[in-house]
Amino acid sequence: MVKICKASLKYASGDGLDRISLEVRSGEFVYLVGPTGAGKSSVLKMIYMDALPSEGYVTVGGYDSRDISDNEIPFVRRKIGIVFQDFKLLEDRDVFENVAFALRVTGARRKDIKRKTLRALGEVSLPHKSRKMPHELSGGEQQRVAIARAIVNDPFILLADEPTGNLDPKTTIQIMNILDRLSTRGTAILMATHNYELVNSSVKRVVSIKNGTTLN
Amino acid sequence: MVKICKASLKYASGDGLDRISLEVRSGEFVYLVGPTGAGKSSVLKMIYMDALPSEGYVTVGGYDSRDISDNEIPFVRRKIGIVFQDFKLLEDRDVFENVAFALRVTGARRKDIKRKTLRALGEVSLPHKSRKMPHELSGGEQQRVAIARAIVNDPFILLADEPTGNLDPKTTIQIMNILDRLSTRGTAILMATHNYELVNSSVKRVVSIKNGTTLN
Amino acid sequence: MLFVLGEGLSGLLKSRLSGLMAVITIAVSSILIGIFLIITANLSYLVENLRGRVELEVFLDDSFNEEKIETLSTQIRAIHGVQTLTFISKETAVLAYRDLFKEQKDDYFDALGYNPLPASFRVTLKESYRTSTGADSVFNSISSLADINEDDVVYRREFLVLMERYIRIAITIDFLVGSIVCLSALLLVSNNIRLIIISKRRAIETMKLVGATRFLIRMPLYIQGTLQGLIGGLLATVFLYGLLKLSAIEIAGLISVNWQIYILLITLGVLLGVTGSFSAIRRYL
Amino acid sequence: MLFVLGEGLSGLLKSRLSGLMAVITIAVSSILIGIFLIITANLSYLVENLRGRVELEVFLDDSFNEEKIETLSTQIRAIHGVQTLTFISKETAVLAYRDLFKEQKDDYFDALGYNPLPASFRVTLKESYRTSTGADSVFNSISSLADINEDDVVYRREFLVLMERYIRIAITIDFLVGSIVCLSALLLVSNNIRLIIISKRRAIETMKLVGATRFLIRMPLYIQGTLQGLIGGLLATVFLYGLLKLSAIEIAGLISVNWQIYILLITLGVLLGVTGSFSAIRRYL
Ligand SMILES: Nc1ncnc2c1ncn2[C@@H]1O[C@H](COP(=O)(O)OP(=O)(O)OP(=O)(O)O)[C@@H](O)[C@H]1O
Ligand SMILES: Nc1ncnc2c1ncn2[C@@H]1O[C@H](COP(=O)(O)OP(=O)(O)OP(=O)(O)O)[C@@H](O)[C@H]1O
Ligand SMILES: [Mg+2]
Ligand SMILES: [Mg+2]
Repeated sequence: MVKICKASLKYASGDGLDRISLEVRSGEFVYLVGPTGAGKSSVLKMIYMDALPSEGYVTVGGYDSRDISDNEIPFVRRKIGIVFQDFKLLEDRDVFENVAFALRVTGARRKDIKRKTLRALGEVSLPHKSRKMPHELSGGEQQRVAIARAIVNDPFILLADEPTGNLDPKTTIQIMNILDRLSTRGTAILMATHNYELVNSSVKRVVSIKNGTTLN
Repeated sequence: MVKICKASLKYASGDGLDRISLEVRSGEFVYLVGPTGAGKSSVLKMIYMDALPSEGYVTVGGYDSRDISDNEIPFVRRKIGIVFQDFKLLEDRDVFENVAFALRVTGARRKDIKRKTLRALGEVSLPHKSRKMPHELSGGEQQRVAIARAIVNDPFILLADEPTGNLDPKTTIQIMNILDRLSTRGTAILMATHNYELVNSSVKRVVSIKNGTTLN
Repeated sequence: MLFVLGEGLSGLLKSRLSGLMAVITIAVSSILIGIFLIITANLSYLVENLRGRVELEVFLDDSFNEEKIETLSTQIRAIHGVQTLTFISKETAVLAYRDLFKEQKDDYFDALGYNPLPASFRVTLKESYRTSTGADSVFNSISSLADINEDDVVYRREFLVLMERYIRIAITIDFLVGSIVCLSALLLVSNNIRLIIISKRRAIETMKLVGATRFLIRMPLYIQGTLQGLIGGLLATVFLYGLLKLSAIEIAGLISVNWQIYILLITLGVLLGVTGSFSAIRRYL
Repeated sequence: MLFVLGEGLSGLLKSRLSGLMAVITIAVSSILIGIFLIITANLSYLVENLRGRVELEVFLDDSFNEEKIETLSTQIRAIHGVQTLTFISKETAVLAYRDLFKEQKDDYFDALGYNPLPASFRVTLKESYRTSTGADSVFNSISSLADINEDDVVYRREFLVLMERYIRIAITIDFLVGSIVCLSALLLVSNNIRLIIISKRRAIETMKLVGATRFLIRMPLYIQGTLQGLIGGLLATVFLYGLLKLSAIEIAGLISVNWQIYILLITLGVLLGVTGSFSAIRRYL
């Protein structure tokens, strides 16, 4: 479903990625590890086409980085769910609206929006907080809202960039359980993390990057 | 040196701190742990007088939260070093200027600024990168610059709010070593963290908060 | 589509302060431009009025008979630039003279025993000839007719030249101030939309991440800009309408504005809003 | 202290775009206000000029002897509001008349055999009496003198009334446009400083955390605002100076400005910068 093939990426600073290859199959759960500055976030950026490789290519769903047009990028992103360490919720809307936002921008119908939003909030066990504002929630709850927003469009892959970096161990376990459940239901998950404890305690596939190249 | 006595803090949302007491003596290294939303950051805020308690009091150096004036707060902060999870470096200045900034605002003399800044960069082993811009550094290096900035004024206490939250384990160990060394030299350190691995593997004093009250 | 409109509207309501700033900026600019337009309208009205008063007088020798006068009149009418020609007989001239000097004792003509005033033609000019060069050309054509002496053709040359100079000055100032106002208005509106974009940066970033198209991201901003322009234009219209109503009491005949200026103002507001949004979006998004 | 100045300067250099915007805003506003001032100055100059020309003419009966004329002259000079009084004899009047009607054949007075023009006083007014009411009061005082008939005192009443009406209109428009320009300039400058504060938010936050005093945080912004104002004012001065030099070729005597206006413009720029910074800092910091 997602395939990165010998892709390179150069930033103005000289850093970047060097002929990275990685494939994530549907329903797979992959950890992406590596020291700071290794290029984990850059790999995710290439997948959601925020940065296009200068060499090699990336294919996501039916789209190929070599011949995608600017107008098609939004449609790639609708097939991908993205979760960040700092949640990136809109502070001026309540939980329901934050999740519904991802549907509204796709031009979904009103009825569908309500149904799908409540289903996504159900997945992360938060339907009862749908009228709370983000600042009224704990960090774990905010991250669950972000996950609900990421999955509300039924993406085939969920990209998570250190989703538990700001969370305490107990909350981290909650979030990991939610991701595990999503994965068993068929959503592929690619998660960048520093949390080796987490990585070591699981049997999932681990891809490790160092200095912009995949080691494994 | 720092004493919090039965201090309460109320946010508009209803959360906050409830009669917290905590004392940090000079040279002591204290971990502050607790789940998200417990009030760790709020405790640090009270110490650097960004939030004053509605009940109880906080004393820092010679200053008391009950009778401090707005004009004195900058002088409290000059005795405190603060480090955050997201580094908070100024992107438009190089490393040297970021560290020197904390001296310049105190009106230090030119010669002193140079000497003290290089000494602080020496403490974190970064004098050779003094002309790099923040975005050219790895996360660990950026955090070391932030620590240099925090200690350049010779504070008696260093407040660190999840300083390793964005860092990988290897870099985390580097940062912890620097903090340890500062602590043995006499700087008190109060560090809020989620990293139980870190907390469990050390013999330092641990204060844990839950729902706005100290448990221990 | 509904979402886009809703976002535009709620953007306007939410970014209250900077939105208000934009609306006020547009309103103030439109008012300035409106005042400038009214002044221009009055100025050109005044100019037309003054130019319309330009006429040449051709004094006729007492020796000319009726036939001769008829021939001359036909000849002058045929000259390029002549609009109308009126014959003023010696008798009419006396009446006009008496009218002009009515406070003087009337014994002048009586004492004289004969009428010293000559008959004359009063010649008005076609619109395009109501300039100093146009009047000059007519003057030359008439003077060069046989039987007409150059001294007998009189018109207020100095007045025309002076008036043309003042018109040029007035138009220059008018144009200068007008263009400065327009330019600064555009600058400020665009700056305001830039502020709005900065304040919406997080929402825009999130929109991009969840797969919003360019259209969906930009359209609410355009709508917001257009609405602000519309409201600003309406405010300007209301303000200027009130101002004119008030000043009409003072100034009576002077100000001549028709309702078209209000339509123009609203259009101007909307245009400022749209252009401002457009340039800000192109540069900062 | 050096640090504060340096921060203000580097702030100006770094925030290039929004800094430029602020400078341009101030320059444009100052230019507008400058043009408005020049127009006002010219207007009041023109008004003084026109008012200075207001004078009353008192026609004297041919039967008055020299002594009588002397007495009248003293009486009129004693009236409140009279500035100067000039006696115009019958002979001078003829010369003036001939001068006025020089294109006419000269046979009028010759034919008449005597001088029909009366002698007269020409009365000018003190400055504070150069209004329609002031002139009226002098008119009444002179008319009420024995031997002087009301019909013999003549002045251009309609001209004065008309002039006063136009002056009122001009001042109203002038004042209105001027205050709108001033107000919008302030608004825009403050808005610009607000933008700068927003863009410096992180630096300000960090300054607060490392123990910078309020003075140290705000002073650079004031300096930046003041500098922007100064530069804006200087730009406006240069622009207006050039403009006046250019238009002086066209307009000759019309525009009368002295160097004080440039000092005023620069002061105005600085004032706009400072006030703008002040209001923005108070509200947004
Ligand atoms: N937008 C950018 N412009 C320039 N350089 C960049 C940019 N983004 C990342 N880099 C550089 O590219 C390298 C890889 O960065 P990236 O963020 O992908 O690393 P990472 O593995 O996610 O690190 P971390 O664990 O700190 O999040 C780093 O050296 C970084 O400085
Ligand atoms: N500025 C604020 N306004 C309103 N409520 C706040 C504010 N800051 C914190 N809170 C609330 O106060 C409580 C304590 O927050 P605090 O940030 O101190 O927790 P924390 O222990 O640092 O959590 P974390 O581990 O997520 O950083 C939370 O419920 C939070 O929502
Ligand atoms: Mg990263
Ligand atoms: Mg915290």
